[in-house]
Amino acid sequence: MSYDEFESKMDQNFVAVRYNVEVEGAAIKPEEDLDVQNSLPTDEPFRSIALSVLYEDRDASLANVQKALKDKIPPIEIINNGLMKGMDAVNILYNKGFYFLPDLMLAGDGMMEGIKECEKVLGHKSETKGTVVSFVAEGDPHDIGKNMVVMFLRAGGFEAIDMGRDVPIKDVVNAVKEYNPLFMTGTALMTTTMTAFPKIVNEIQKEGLEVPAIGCGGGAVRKDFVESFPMSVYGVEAYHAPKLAEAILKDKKTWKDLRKEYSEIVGEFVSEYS
Amino acid sequence: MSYDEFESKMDQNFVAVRYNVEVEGAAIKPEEDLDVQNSLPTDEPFRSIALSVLYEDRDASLANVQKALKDKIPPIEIINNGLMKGMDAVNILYNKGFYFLPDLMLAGDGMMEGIKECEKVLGHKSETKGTVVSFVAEGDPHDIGKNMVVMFLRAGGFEAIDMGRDVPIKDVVNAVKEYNPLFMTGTALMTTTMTAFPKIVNEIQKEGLEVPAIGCGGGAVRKDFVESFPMSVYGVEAYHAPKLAEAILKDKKTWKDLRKEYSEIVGEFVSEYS
Amino acid sequence: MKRFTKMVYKDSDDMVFGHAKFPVSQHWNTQIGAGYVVPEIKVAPVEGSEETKEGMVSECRNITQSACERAVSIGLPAFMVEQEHIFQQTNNPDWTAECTQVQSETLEKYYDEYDIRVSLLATPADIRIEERDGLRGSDYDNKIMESVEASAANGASCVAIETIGGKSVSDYGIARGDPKAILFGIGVLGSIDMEYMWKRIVDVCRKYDCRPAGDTDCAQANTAMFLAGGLLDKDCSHTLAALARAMAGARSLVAVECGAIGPLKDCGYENPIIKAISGVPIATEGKNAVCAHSDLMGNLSAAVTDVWSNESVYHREEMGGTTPEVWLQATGYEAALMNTAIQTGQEKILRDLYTLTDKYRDPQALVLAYDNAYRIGEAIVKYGKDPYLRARAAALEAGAIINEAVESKKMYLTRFERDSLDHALNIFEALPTESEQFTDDCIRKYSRKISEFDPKSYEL
Amino acid sequence: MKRFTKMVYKDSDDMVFGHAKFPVSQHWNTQIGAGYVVPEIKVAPVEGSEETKEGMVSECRNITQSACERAVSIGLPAFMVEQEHIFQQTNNPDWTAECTQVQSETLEKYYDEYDIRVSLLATPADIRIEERDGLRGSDYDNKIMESVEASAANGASCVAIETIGGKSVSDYGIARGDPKAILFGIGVLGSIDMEYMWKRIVDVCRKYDCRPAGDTDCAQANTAMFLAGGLLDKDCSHTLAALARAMAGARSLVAVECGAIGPLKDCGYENPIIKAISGVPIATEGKNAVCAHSDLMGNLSAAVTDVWSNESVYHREEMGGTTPEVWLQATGYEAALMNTAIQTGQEKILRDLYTLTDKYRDPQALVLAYDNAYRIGEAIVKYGKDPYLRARAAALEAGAIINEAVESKKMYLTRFERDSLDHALNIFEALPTESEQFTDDCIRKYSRKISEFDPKSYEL
Ligand code: B12
Ligand code: B12
Repeated sequence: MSYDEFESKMDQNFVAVRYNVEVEGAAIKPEEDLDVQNSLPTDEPFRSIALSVLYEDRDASLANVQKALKDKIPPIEIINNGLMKGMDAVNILYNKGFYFLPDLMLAGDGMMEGIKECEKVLGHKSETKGTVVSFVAEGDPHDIGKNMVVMFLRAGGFEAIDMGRDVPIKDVVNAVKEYNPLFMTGTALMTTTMTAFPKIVNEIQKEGLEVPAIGCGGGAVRKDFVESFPMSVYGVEAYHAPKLAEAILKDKKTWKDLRKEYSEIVGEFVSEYS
Repeated sequence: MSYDEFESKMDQNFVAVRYNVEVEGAAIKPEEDLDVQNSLPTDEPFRSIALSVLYEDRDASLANVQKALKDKIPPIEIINNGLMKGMDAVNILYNKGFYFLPDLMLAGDGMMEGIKECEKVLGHKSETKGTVVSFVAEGDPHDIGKNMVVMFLRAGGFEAIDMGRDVPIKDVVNAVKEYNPLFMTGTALMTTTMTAFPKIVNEIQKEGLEVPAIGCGGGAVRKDFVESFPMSVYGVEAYHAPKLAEAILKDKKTWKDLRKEYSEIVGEFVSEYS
Repeated sequence: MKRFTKMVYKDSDDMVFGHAKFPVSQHWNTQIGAGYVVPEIKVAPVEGSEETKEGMVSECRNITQSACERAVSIGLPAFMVEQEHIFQQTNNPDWTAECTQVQSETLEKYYDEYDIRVSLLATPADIRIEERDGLRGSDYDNKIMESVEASAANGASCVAIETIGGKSVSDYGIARGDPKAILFGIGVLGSIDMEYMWKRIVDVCRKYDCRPAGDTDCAQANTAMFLAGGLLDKDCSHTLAALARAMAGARSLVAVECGAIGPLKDCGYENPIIKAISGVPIATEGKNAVCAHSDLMGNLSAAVTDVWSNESVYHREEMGGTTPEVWLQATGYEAALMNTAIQTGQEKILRDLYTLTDKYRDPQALVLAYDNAYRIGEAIVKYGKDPYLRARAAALEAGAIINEAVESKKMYLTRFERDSLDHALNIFEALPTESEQFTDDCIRKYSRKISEFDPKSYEL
Repeated sequence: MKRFTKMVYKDSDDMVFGHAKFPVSQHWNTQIGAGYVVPEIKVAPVEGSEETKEGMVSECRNITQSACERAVSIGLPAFMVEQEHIFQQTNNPDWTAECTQVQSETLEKYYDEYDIRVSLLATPADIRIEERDGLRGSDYDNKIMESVEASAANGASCVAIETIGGKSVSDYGIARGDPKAILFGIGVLGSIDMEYMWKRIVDVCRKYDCRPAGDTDCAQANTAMFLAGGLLDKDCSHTLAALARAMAGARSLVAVECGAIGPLKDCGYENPIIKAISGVPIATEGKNAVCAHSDLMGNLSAAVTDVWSNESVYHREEMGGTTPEVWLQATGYEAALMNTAIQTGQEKILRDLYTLTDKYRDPQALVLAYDNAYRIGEAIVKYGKDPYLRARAAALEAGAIINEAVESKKMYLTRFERDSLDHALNIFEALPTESEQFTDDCIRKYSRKISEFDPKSYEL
């Protein structure tokens, strides 16, 4: 019996439908999008800087920023009116489904490169919306989710302290002391490492410290587990992290609020099961 | 293509193995089993009474008991030396895999019929090892598991109060007041009815009452759920019920002990997952 | 009422998954039994959701939405959501209305956006309790019909139910290995009660764009099957469970005779028999229902299915997603395999492989192999006009099928299975050939023994 | 070390589930790839069990015993238990020893009592961390080898591992859609590290009655696959993930070249490529691994499998039993279907149905259809002696396969998929044909960008 013969008989529509192809919109140039147009700066050198971020061109970003700094443009303005605007545009396209994760990562790299350059001139860290500490649970080597979280936080204008993976509990607690973060994100991919989360909360409480919320997410982590201890909120998608941080920052939401209003805060349906 | 042709080609051993057939022992007459022989009474009328239970013959059981009572054999002796001995033998054969549930149910019917007859003469309920209250959770119509539990308890010499199915919480609490049971069994087959268990415990506690343990079992019930509230133990197989009751009676085990020592108490491996 | 006295399928070999003689059309462009198999997803509401209407509505929304998301994410062409109502939903028809509405709105959204074929099966609970106010005319009885109507009026594609008539007697019989009680409970009482229920359900459905789907002998044959358990269990003999299943074929057929058009409900393992007789599409469950229970025919039960179900699963999170996502993917991928077989013209081979995988795993599987199911169907229609005689004939035929397989050394029985089969067949053979005589006998015998049993519930 | 420069299978059509050119014999009368498919069950230890050795030993006992009970209760002729070690087990080889022992004792008990074929696969964790003490000679590195030995010495039938060499670089590449980094991470660094690890693992195993089984590119190709996600996700392009998978074939082959004999580990979706090249039996996972994750080739991945796995599931209770029971039943029933196909001579038809069900669901599935996997194998052996060139060839071939399918209008791509495929193929075509030059290039480029990457870990 020949495989090709089978294949030629099939109407795929009764077996598998590639909905992604079906729903795809037309290709456009990034800056043709109306919302992007509205968010991009019109005056130079900010427009070029923003565009180099939008075009995910790390080298161009660096060069443009260096040139602007040489021209005595205040570094704060370069960051806020150039680099961040470019990143805003990237976020717009990501949310619309025109840009994808690699675009964000690369644009983020370009933005970070530019910011570092500005900070050299500033002589200190630039102002951000606030500090978030991100870590992978002790004993856990899986770090891609965390890397994404860090990237999304940075793209959203937060300072994300990346503590890496397999981070001992005491180091996390020390980071709370050191940074007094607005928000914390923990990632664990295994049943046997997510147990670090309640231990961390416990230590934090013992030391009399507090964090508005610790977002706990990653492969094996379950909402019911996360909600079995205080100070925590179950994190679903990496790009939810800045939205959660934003809600804490702007609307003074607590971890209890975040649990209750998660879906509204992140602005999309999230499967619930308890 | 012909189905029969396919069938004739198959070596079943690579597809499915009927291990039950493979491990089956030889057929024997019930009273040929050595342990049964040792447990059966040798003197009449007890032997005949016990044998009528062993042979699952409700009518014979009744007739033999009536005759013995007419012969002025004390009803207590009939129960303890006749009916219960027959049931002991039945239990032996069940545990060895020679007898099956229907044997137990029918033998149990025969035993109960005889006991009722004796109690008429006694003028009161006969002495049992202790009282156990069995119910199906409120809102739940599934009652076969509960029926089995009741039967096993009775076969094991306990008085089992059968409250039926879909039993309102307050009725269960009232039963605690009324019977002050040694042990209680609750059965729920649905996620949405097993929630009655913690409510019952809560009410019992509110009223200042106590039960050594409430065995909670049935289709949808999970151990982790049962262990999320006090006074309870997760019940796996209906025939475990008398063993749990026995452990409370003889060894003064508490619900905490039963949880910890479940496997030893019921004398077999029980899947654990937390 | 029309009774089946002839087989709609003329040859067992004509039966195959995804095809029914009489396909069913539903809204949202879904056809059942029309050349493709539809995967089904069913999720039990989480503990606590029964407390309030809001809780239950939210469960229903979440289950449905999760299923929709996964379906488009893996490219399923079609799927069905079944919601089995819990007591509170049926007892409060306004809960049913709102739950059904939110589910149908959600499904419709995806249908509109992706052109995906979707379907919603609502299964009100049979909340009647024989020993409390009987089966007819009680408050509970009325609530059921209101709940059926609330489902139909609020967007359900079809309605099913698991009626419980005769259960008090069959339960007694199953636990005690009493074949006569089982026959009476399933064949006589079950059939009588179904007629009472289904005439009304069909009338209600016909008022709306909602199909009367089917019933299942869950209350009886499945109880036997679950008590029978695995190969090494010793609660109910597997041969007796096989006979109970055959009788269930005669009983569950009544829904169709009253106007149900399918898909017959998933947990009706007897459905292949009824499909053979009547040609209606069926839902079945097997190897993707391991979340709910263990059967001994996980593949075989797919052989002639039209809707492939996971039975039921806790609503919670797996590593691979929430359970509506995970288990829809499971049934969805199996349905995709069947649909590939249909598209390539290999459906009969896959059907036969499914069947042979389990045919000799257990006597319960054996009698449901589609060729044997067909034989049982033939036995039923031969006595089609008499519910008692046809159930008895079904049991005798099932016994004959098992014995033939044993004689040809394809099926091996344990002593328990052998003894209880012989015992049952002896009893069945000796039974009266007059329904009335049998019924009178049984009423006398079992009213005394079974306190829940009330002949008035069956107008006897 | 022998490198593959010829295909062991001479025709892709010769490949089918349950059969491998070089079957593996293990104790407890189990053969892999010898004419029947073996179902696998794997369960993740419950949270908290990592706290003490006793906790972990008890988990291992319970998982194994539950699996054994269900296996005999439903009549499975054979099954395999895999235990994926968590950090604590590997880091404490005495935990490994005790866990393995209790599992092998349990399995042996059932083997003795029921004659059921059983098998135990131990998978120590690769606990090395590149940015802490590097990949070679660290404490962690030594613990891994001790743990391999503890597994082999205490009754494991075979040992597998998921090595992580090259991951720092491929992670960077996957998240950024950088094809060169992916090729360097998988093709060059991954292959180098595997050689380092596998020579030692094979030596250890040979001292015992324990088989060196295989590796998987979980760390790299699976990361791409999971980031790629479902059809509507937008994290990693599915065409790039398909190329990563093809490269993984070139990489994971190294285990076999070092002496691993299979079954190659379940989550290696690249395994069909390696089976085609080398003839060793493979474990795979798909539609019965939905508990663990969602892939887009749930049936296709069964086409040429020898051990059929559930991947991994939480250890807890379902309505149908505990998860070791439920999920072993799931894989067990699918394996039974495949074995029926083998017994009836229909295995190639079922294989083709499995394949066609998913072939055009996604580019990742397309390149792993057994005929295409074979083509990728051919591309690999053509450059068999050079890990870099063969990985590049694999990617180019996979690209060609996708493009052909697009041209013949069987595969449809989204813009994101189309663009990233073109981008990657352009880059790959322009790459140097000298391994050394490519390596130098990459070291220069990526040491700067990726702080975790340490060339010394690869003796570069
Ligand atoms: C790739 C992978 C690996 C790679 C890791 C590569 C890396 N750089 O991380 C390698 C090969 C190293 C690996 C190793 C092991 N792994 Co692994 N691995 C995986 C796999 C296949 C994919 C993980 C992944 O990267 N996913 C993609 C990322 C992006 O997802 P994510 O991190 O969950 O993040 C998403 C969200 O969770 C969210 N998020 C995460 N954190 C947060 C926080 C907040 C605040 C928010 C809002 C959101 C958020 O954002 C992301 C989506 O947008 C998973 C399977 C799975 N289902 O996840 C198994 C898995 C995690 N691994 C598993 C296992 C068992 C192991 C090993 C122990 C196996 C072994 N014995 O060899 C070893 C670990 C050894 C050790 N040192 O202990 C198991 C864990 C089971 C368990 N016990 O619970 C899994 C689940 C696979 C399985 N068997 O089912 N693994
Ligand atoms: C038969 C059956 C019915 C019959 C019940 C017959 C009867 N007399 O009980 C009928 C048809 C009536 C029925 C109805 C419904 N059912 Co029903 N039913 C089943 C089924 C198939 C078998 C149940 C059974 O009898 N098992 C055998 C007995 C012996 O098992 P058991 O009671 O669990 O007892 C064992 C152990 O648990 C233990 N045990 C029990 N209690 C205790 C206590 C102690 C102390 C100990 C030690 C041991 C112990 O002993 C026994 C073993 O030895 C189950 C499936 C399943 N997996 O269980 C579904 C099931 C329970 N039903 C289910 C549902 C949804 C329903 C309905 C709501 C469906 C509907 N919408 O129509 C209705 C209920 C309507 C209502 N009024 O609310 C779901 C529940 C899902 C959930 N929400 O959690 C299940 C799980 C099926 C599924 N879909 O998966 N059902």
